[in-house]
Amino acid sequence: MPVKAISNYSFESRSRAELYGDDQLVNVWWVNAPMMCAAACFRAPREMAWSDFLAAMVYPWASSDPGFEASRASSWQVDGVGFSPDPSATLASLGVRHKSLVSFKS
Amino acid sequence: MAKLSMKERYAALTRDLDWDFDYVDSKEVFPYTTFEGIKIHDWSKWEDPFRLTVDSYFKYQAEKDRRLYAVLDSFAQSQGHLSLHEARYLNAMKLFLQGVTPLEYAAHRHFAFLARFLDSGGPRFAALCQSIDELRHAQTEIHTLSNYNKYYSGFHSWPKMHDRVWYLSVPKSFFDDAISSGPFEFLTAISFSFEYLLTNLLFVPFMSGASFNGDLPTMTFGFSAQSDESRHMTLGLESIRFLLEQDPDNVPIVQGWIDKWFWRSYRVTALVAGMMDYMLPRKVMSWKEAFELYFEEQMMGSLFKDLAYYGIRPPAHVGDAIAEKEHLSHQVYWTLYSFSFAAAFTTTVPDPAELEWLSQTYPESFDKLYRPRWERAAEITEGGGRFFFQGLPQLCQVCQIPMLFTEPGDPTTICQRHSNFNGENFDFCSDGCKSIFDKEPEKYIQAWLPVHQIFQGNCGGPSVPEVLDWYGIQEGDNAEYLGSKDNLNWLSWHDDSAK
Amino acid sequence: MTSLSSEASRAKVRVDLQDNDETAILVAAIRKDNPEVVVTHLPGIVKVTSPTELVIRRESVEAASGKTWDPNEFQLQLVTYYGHFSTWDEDEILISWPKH
Amino acid sequence: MSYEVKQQVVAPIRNAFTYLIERNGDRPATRYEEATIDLQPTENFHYRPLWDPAHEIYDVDYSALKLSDPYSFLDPRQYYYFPYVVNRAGLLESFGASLSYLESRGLLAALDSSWSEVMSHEILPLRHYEAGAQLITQLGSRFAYGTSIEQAASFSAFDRMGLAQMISRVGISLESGSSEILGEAKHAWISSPNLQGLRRMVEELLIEGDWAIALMGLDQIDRIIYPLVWMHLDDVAVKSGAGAFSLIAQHFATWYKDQRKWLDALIRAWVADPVYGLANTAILSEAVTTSSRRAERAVAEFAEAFRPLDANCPATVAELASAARSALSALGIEGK
Repeated sequence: MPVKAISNYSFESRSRAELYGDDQLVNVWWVNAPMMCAAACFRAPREMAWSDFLAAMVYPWASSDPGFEASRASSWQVDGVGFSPDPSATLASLGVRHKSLVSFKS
Repeated sequence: MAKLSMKERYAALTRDLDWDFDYVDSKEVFPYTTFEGIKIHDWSKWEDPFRLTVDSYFKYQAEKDRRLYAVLDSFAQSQGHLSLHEARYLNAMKLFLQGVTPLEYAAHRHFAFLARFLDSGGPRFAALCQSIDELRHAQTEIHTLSNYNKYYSGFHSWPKMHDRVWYLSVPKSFFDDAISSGPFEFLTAISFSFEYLLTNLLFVPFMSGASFNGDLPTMTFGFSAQSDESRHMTLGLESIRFLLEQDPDNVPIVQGWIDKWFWRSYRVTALVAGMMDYMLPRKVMSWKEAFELYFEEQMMGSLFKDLAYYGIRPPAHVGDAIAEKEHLSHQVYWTLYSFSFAAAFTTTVPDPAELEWLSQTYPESFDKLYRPRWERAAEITEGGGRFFFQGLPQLCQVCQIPMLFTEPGDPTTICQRHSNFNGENFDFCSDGCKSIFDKEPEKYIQAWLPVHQIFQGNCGGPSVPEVLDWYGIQEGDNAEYLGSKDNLNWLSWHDDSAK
Repeated sequence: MTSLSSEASRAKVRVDLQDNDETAILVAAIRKDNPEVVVTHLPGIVKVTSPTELVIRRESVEAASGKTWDPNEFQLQLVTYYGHFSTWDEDEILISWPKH
Repeated sequence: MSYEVKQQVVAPIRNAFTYLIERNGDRPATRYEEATIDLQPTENFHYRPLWDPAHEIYDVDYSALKLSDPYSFLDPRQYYYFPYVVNRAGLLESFGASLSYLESRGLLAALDSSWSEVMSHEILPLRHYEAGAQLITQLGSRFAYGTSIEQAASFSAFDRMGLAQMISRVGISLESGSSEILGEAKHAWISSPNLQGLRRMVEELLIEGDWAIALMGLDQIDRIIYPLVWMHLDDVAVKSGAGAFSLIAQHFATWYKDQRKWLDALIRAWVADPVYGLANTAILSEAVTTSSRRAERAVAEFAEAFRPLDANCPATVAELASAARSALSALGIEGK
């Protein structure tokens, strides 16, 4: 159902992919961590390697909780579908898109 | 000849001032009252029970303000701020000035829109009075809290903060949403859903809390503003009844607005829940108790039974709101604690007495789910650290709150909802927010989401200090309360040995 | 529908008033005309709850205070209410849920 | 937990809100400044209005008249809500006292027939003029950019509603408590030929979308009709023994002097603006040229009805219109 407006009402999304150039937004959710109140949002290059993404963004964030151990992160999913990422694969090639939700448990 | 009754006099002095235009088309004078699809057949059925005219308006409002400003002056002259229960209490008032005062101002501006564009003199006059009442509220709040600004952090840059800071986009986007809607939706949103359904949850327990924590000026402005609010609530209820009685085709439109605006308003009050249960050092009433009294008993118990006569059912997703009353304040305040490095207020681990109060007040949830987090946070503090969420959160596209809320029925799993529009993914904290988006995606894709804006480079720069500087946050405004400027000043201003 | 609305018309109504001397007089007048009200307190507030409806009569307030009283003055004490102002005229204020 | 307050004066850590310190230096701000400057949001609006997708929620383009710093205009009266309502409570109270006095002595009923005719069929219809003025001014309350301007417009709009009610109350008093005469007054507003120029101009200003241009149009009428009805006729009344009218008129004249203070200051600010001053002056000159001649004609037609009281009324209108043009000229606005 479209919005009811007095005249043509059409504006672009203020979060659309093109605003981020070669990068994109990626949401990361540590599913079973009560200390982490919400999933985090990162800006990452589409061509960033998975291992670099973890090392540069996900792990430093997860270390907000001093109990975080990188080696125990498992059950990875992207947008609800389980996957076993190749560390050298790029985010784009792994199917991580603009505003995808990457999740894990530990 | 008999003297005019109050009702006749009121009619002669308000709606009777209207006349039918002959030189211009009245649709051009009142161009905004048809596009929403609302059908009005007879404005003469509109009833304004207050029947206040300009002379009595000035008389009583002047009296209210004389009383209020006398309290403000004496509080300032006697250094009343030193008799607060604790400086920490003021964090609640910082959030109030940054988050609520600008909404009063926005209401002032947009009730002026109704006072110009509703096509009948009766409701226009009610909107006219409300418009300047709301200006009064903004100004009395500023004048009350200005005194604290001279001695405490976090109050100094509130208008800029309201336009920029992440957690303040929650109330700002809420009101922008209402203002950018048509006139009847605005009435349903603000006068009915916000003011009639939920405003008591914001003001009454909160102002009692102010009184209980030694903040006499805030209590005085709060109660004084609420007396105007009673008129505004009446406008809200009368508007809804009137719209429903005018045409059966209005019923589904109004129902859709009640569904949307109940949820939108309720999400804004999540900040209030955190304030009530955690930011007031001396507690008056818990969020849960206030919600049960002011919402479940009063609104669900009687109002919606009354509205059923018109074919209106309780708001969609109201069950989700009721189900999360055991959890809301804890989840919200934990989030504020986690992000207070980027806030213009400070937070701290509740002291043992507060933990005990929380445990007794929330026997179903606190000890099991939330006390352990505070114990971990306390351990981290004892180890010389401070727990913060070292990153930016995923935000809900509609309410703009970090996606902190849990699944209905499962308080251990964060609720994640998504929609695709024009090939782009959008995230939501709840079924309530997702359904709002799905009905008007063209509107909500425009949301200025603080996290996304930071990543686009629109908020002063990429690093946290640059963003905080752009927010107008100064050292001492943010992070941990214990050891903060306010805390240290407070201790130095009081005789510690007398404790 | 009938049963729901008649139930609604029996539902509670309430006024919250600022806790001060003038309110004490008002409450005395309210009690006289509404013997079934329950009066409770929160810091700064007096809550007056009626199981059915609540009427505030000018005559009674004037009798209690010994002064003339304009029902508009009620606004100076009123903090909030619950219900519906069915009447607000020169002689009385009635809060009730409407009877459809 | 209780603390004993040390016997000391705690020095403030700052004197004012940051945005006021940035503007004025670190000095305590007045309550007017605190209640006014920078209140209106200026950036990061979330959604475009469904009722006007071409604009932002607050937008400088709601008017052709602009200020590079909206707060270069400050209300010389320094009205924020509290002093405003206290002042107006005083105005309404003294108006009410005048009216009670007139009623108790039967002075309105005692007006001679030429005066009571003018009161009923010329003065009372002006309650609709004031009601229209409220709507016209209200547009600025919503759409002016910056709190200092919209606040003054908000109070002025509320004033116009108050003035409409004051005139209506005179009618109720004339009829000893009935509102029938107000019905006749409305009929006159709608159908008396001499009021149609005025009514037409008010109606047309209601469809002017630029709040500032609309307000300037209204002001061209005010500049003639206020001095004519509430000052010149007051003089006539005093001379002809119609003191009852004089007692009423003084309150309207008092209001108009107050209205002039903020509106003239706003015009001065528009003209003096370092960036937009020239453009503003050109726009104002054009708006004034269009509306001041029309206003003069409309008021002149209206004033025909005053001939039985004062044969010179038409000449007075021309003088007042000329004085209005001189006053605008002194502000930098030259009509053509």
